[in-house]
Amino acid sequence: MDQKVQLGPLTLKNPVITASGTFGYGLEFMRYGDLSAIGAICLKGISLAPRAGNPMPRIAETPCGMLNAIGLQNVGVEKFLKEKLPYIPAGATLIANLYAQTPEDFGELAGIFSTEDKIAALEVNISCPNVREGGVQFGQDPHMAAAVVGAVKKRSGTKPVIVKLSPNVTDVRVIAKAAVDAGADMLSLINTLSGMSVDIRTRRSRLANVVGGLSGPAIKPVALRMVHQVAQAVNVPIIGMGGITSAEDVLEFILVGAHAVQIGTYNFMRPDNAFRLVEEVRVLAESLGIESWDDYRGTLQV
Amino acid sequence: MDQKVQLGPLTLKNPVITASGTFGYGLEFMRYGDLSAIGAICLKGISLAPRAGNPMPRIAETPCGMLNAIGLQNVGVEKFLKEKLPYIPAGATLIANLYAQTPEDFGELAGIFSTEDKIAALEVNISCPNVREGGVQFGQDPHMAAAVVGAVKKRSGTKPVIVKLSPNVTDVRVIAKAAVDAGADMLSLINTLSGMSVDIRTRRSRLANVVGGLSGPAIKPVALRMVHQVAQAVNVPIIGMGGITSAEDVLEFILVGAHAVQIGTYNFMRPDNAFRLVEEVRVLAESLGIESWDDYRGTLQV
Amino acid sequence: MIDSQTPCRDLEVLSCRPGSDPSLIDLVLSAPGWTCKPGQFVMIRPAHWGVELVWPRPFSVCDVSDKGLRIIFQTVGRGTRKLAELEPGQKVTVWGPLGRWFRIDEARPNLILAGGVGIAPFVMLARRERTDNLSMLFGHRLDLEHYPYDEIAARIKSEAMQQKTPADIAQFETVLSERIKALAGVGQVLACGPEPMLKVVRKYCLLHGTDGQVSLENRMGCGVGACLGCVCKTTAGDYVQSCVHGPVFDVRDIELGV
Amino acid sequence: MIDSQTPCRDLEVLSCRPGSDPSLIDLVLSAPGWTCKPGQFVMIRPAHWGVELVWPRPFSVCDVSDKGLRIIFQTVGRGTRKLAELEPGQKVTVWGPLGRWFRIDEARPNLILAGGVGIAPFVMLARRERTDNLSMLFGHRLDLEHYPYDEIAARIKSEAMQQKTPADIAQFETVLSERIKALAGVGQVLACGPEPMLKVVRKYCLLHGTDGQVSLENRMGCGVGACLGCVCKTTAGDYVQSCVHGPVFDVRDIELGV
Ligand SMILES: Cc1cc2nc3c(=O)[nH]c(=O)nc-3n(C[C@H](O)[C@H](O)[C@H](O)COP(=O)(O)OP(=O)(O)OC[C@H]3O[C@@H](n4cnc5c(N)ncnc54)[C@H](O)[C@@H]3O)c2cc1C
Ligand SMILES: Cc1cc2nc3c(=O)[nH]c(=O)nc-3n(C[C@H](O)[C@H](O)[C@H](O)COP(=O)(O)OP(=O)(O)OC[C@H]3O[C@@H](n4cnc5c(N)ncnc54)[C@H](O)[C@@H]3O)c2cc1C
Ligand SMILES: Cc1cc2nc3c(=O)[nH]c(=O)nc-3n(C[C@H](O)[C@H](O)[C@H](O)COP(=O)(O)O)c2cc1C
Ligand SMILES: Cc1cc2nc3c(=O)[nH]c(=O)nc-3n(C[C@H](O)[C@H](O)[C@H](O)COP(=O)(O)O)c2cc1C
Ligand code: FES
Ligand code: FES
Repeated sequence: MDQKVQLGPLTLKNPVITASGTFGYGLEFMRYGDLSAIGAICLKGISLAPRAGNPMPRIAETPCGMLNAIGLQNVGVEKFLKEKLPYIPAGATLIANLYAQTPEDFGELAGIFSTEDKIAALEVNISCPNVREGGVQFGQDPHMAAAVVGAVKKRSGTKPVIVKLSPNVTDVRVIAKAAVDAGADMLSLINTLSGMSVDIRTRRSRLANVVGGLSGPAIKPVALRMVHQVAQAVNVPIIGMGGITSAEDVLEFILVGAHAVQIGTYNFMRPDNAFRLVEEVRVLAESLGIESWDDYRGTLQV
Repeated sequence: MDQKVQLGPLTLKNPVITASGTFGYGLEFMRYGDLSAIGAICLKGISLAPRAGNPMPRIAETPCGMLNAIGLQNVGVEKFLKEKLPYIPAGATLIANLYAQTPEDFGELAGIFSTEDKIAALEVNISCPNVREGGVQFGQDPHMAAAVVGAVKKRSGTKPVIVKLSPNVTDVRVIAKAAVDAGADMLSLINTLSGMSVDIRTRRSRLANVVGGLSGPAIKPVALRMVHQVAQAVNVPIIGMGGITSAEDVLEFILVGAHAVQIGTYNFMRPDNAFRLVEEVRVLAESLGIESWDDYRGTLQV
Repeated sequence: MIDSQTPCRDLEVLSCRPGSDPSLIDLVLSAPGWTCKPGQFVMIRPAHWGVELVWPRPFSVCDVSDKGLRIIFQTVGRGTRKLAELEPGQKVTVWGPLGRWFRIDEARPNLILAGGVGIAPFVMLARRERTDNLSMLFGHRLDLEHYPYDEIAARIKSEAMQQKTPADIAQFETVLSERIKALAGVGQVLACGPEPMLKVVRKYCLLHGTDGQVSLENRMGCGVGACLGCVCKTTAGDYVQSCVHGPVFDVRDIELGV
Repeated sequence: MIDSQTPCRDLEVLSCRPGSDPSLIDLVLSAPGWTCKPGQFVMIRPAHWGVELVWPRPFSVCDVSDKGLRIIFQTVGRGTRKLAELEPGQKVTVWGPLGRWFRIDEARPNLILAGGVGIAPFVMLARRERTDNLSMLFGHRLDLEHYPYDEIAARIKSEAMQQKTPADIAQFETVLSERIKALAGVGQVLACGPEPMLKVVRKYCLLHGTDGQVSLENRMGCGVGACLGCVCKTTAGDYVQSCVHGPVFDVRDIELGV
């Protein structure tokens, strides 16, 4: 089976993408596999200025999942382009994950990446907390989401723009439609669910930031439901994620309508999991008689 | 330690309540323990007319959780009062869980229960799907939530009214405040998270209803976060639930601000779990030197 | 049916052995202190399971005595594969006996129709005192020695048919139909096996007017009637919990789809 | 530091034994095909674990040779309690060796400060050829025979102090302070143990101007620098991954709180 998938203007060797924030800059995993064998690598979220991130502790394990409140620690775009990007082997398909606190800054970041040959697409993280009063996020308000997408599209040149949706909303389709109407070439979902974990003895949160983002198998049912809903509401390619830990899980997302998937927390369980998955997905698909992803995608009978 | 808790007008022997839909009418568990030893029993959701519920399959297991789409199967209020209620031993503290599709019907149900001596309080389930176009629920819209609460309060007499919140919202505090402003004596949360599970071979959902509600340990971080948020936003007692499977979990909810907790999926793991938990919670609280719940509740340091 | 002296208890694994085929496991737990009727079942959840699998698993009581509680199961998914790893000495939480049993008609012939591991509840049935009015037709996929067939055949008249090809399955269906027809008005059938087989049994019982009971294996969340996840549609149009009103139902009382 | 020939591999459990105290486990895995430096660690995740615990667990390499990979761990939570149940023959996924190691100063005295199971990385250190400039001060809660103290004491000058009461802990802190002071300008300390002890060590190193290295045990999600969950604050104000830039740090390079 040829695992190739076409996501609008973006062609991937296979549907397995590593999720932002769980695969570093790719470099961390070079000793565990061939980066160019993976469908694409979503880089750790990058902002204009370097960010130190949140104080420790930043992560906590939960039943079938984990919470993180890294706070988007990153070296900033300038240092990334100078000190990281050149070392990522050519052949790897890279997606930059953009984070900013205003539409203008999002636009500026998109402008910078628009001229980088090694970057195949831009993923816009609109699920970042604390951008206005009350902790509402760009990804929780259709107007703000549209403003960000508009600003990015204006500066992104020929780079396909993927908008990454937050699951912490009443109706994910509303934000999905707003993003597509504002020009999103693709959507990816879900980002983490907002959650908490506390220690009854110290009477403290297990995260210095108190609240964090839940990822891992625990959230897979929510992710599948949202991908299914969004796939029926919009007409752009969808990248599904949330709790994938097996080839079977990958096919579940494709079955409900995803063109490709992202692998997050599973990369922590074993650093070569993404590499292994590419092959396992092919074997499973063939065993089911799937000849091309186009034939299988979205064929859930309801 | 005296485990008694005071929830506004409602006094409970201890903070352990069994969650609606997971403990039947109590009768199913009589052979596994003394119903009167539990803080309270929330009965299976009851509607005016009997409801057959959804077709099979209705349940699916997921990582650290389960999905259900029972569809509120119940015998209807009339039959419940005649054929079930009389057989529940006196001594058990009972909370009726009300389900209806219009504010008027909610009011009528509340009126019926308001004169039932054996019912200690009413819990209003405003997380029921498909009540208007687009599948938005009463519990996802502050105005509709307020309308339901208002209708119930008008007819509930002296019975305390607990409003059960849906987690499938952008900001749970908005609905919480609307419910309290409309007269809710207490809030309980969370109901299930909307989710899906599919079979890649049959290409069907594992639920005939396609979408179901996710419960169990998987959702505990989301539940804790929401209870914490709501406890800081309103001034009424809160009943926390979502994924509790140990005494430690119970204390986590009390630590973030809950007066009492409900035990759902854990009742399936072993039918005497709720009974055992009452005792385990006491032992754990004493081992931590907690002398009264009032001293411990909401003492999370942030 | 319900004995208030038999709540939930932790039993010890005495043995957990794969049979000659590794996908069939013979599990013996310490004596639960109760007995039950053939067709009743228990819910099982090992005490050391974490919370990844939230449900207990239902299994027919294959046999029970003061020597122990025996279960025979097939590894089909995550839960049964984990159960297969149980080791002697480990604790397993068990509640039961649960549900309604096969009702024998002492006056007339009772034909057991067992499919695969659905043979389990008939092991204890074959141990009853009177067996003269019992016989069994057993359909199986794996070779016969993998199942407790001989234990039953030693006591009651038994016959086995292996299904390896679609033609075998069609052949089995034909024989089922004939036997059910032959019992119309003169006896009854008691069936336990995979759902497609039960549908066939029910179809021919209704067609020929033969009395029959089938044991359903619906997915179960609790086993005690609380979750409403295991329901079966009755001919009256209601949904009833198969863990309480079943798992053994009269074919005339329920719908099974096609 | 990074050897591209040592990716992640499945090793076999050769033995998994509780020591004389059941909360301390001595785990030996089949030889990984690499060697490493004292203070480096591995990430471990049993192949049969489901997904209830999503993270691997980090452990110092206690010793490694062509005979196997040895780890000593204490059961403190769900993960280590499950690891303690490993049985010979089971497969464990291991990646490593990871991180930076203790750097010995060959020219000057090196004093090892080990606390509890923090003694683990020093077992392989004590096996080096030159041990004349090494000595150890070991603080422990359980009785001495529970730890691999004798293996080390047989090769290098060692001294142990038990802490059972708050007074013992205060006394240990006093001795730590004296030893660290005595090495100011003339030697260095190498510390591994619980975080409160490392804070004390760092405090006195800075106070007396003594060179020192500490091995941190931050919570880790991945072990390879990707999750940014294990970071340590540097004196420059940055957060660096302790799995890559540590776990062994120079006391002067990092902050530890008080
Ligand atoms: C009253 C009763 C008595 C039973 N007695 C026996 C017995 O004696 N021996 C025995 O081997 N099995 C018996 N079963 C079936 C047994 O309970 C299931 O095989 C088991 O629960 C599957 O668990 P799992 O985690 O391995 O499979 P899962 O991972 O839950 O599912 C694996 C696959 O099996 C399917 N499946 C799930 N539940 C069932 C089910 N109940 N029946 C058939 N397929 C299912 C799923 O759809 C999936 O495709 C009985 C079931 C009931 C309700
Ligand atoms: C580089 C490195 C080397 C290590 N070497 C060893 C070793 O040789 N032997 C050994 O016994 N342990 C060692 N540890 C610690 C070991 O990794 C933890 O004890 C283990 O991960 C705890 O897992 P758990 O699931 O049992 O505990 P959890 O259930 O995760 O946590 C239980 C309790 O332990 C606390 N805890 C969690 N993580 C840690 C941690 N990293 N350190 C201390 N407490 C923690 C939690 O806050 C909680 O209170 C090392 C850690 C690191 C980072
Ligand atoms: C430690 C960690 C860091 C993350 N950082 C980012 C990030 O920088 N940008 C982003 O868009 N998503 C980030 N995510 C979210 C993941 O990309 C992904 O959406 C989420 O983890 C759900 O997938 P999973 O369940 O497979 O992990 C992060 C997740 C984790 C666990
Ligand atoms: C099978 C099932 C049926 C339920 N039925 C109801 C119901 O009738 N009314 C209601 O308010 N909540 C119902 N719930 C939701 C639970 O009361 C509870 O809010 C939810 O399961 C989360 O708690 P848990 O994680 O402890 O199970 C049901 C849950 C389950 C699993
Ligand atoms: S299994 Fe829960 S009602 Fe039957
Ligand atoms: S453990 Fe993940 S970055 Fe260090």
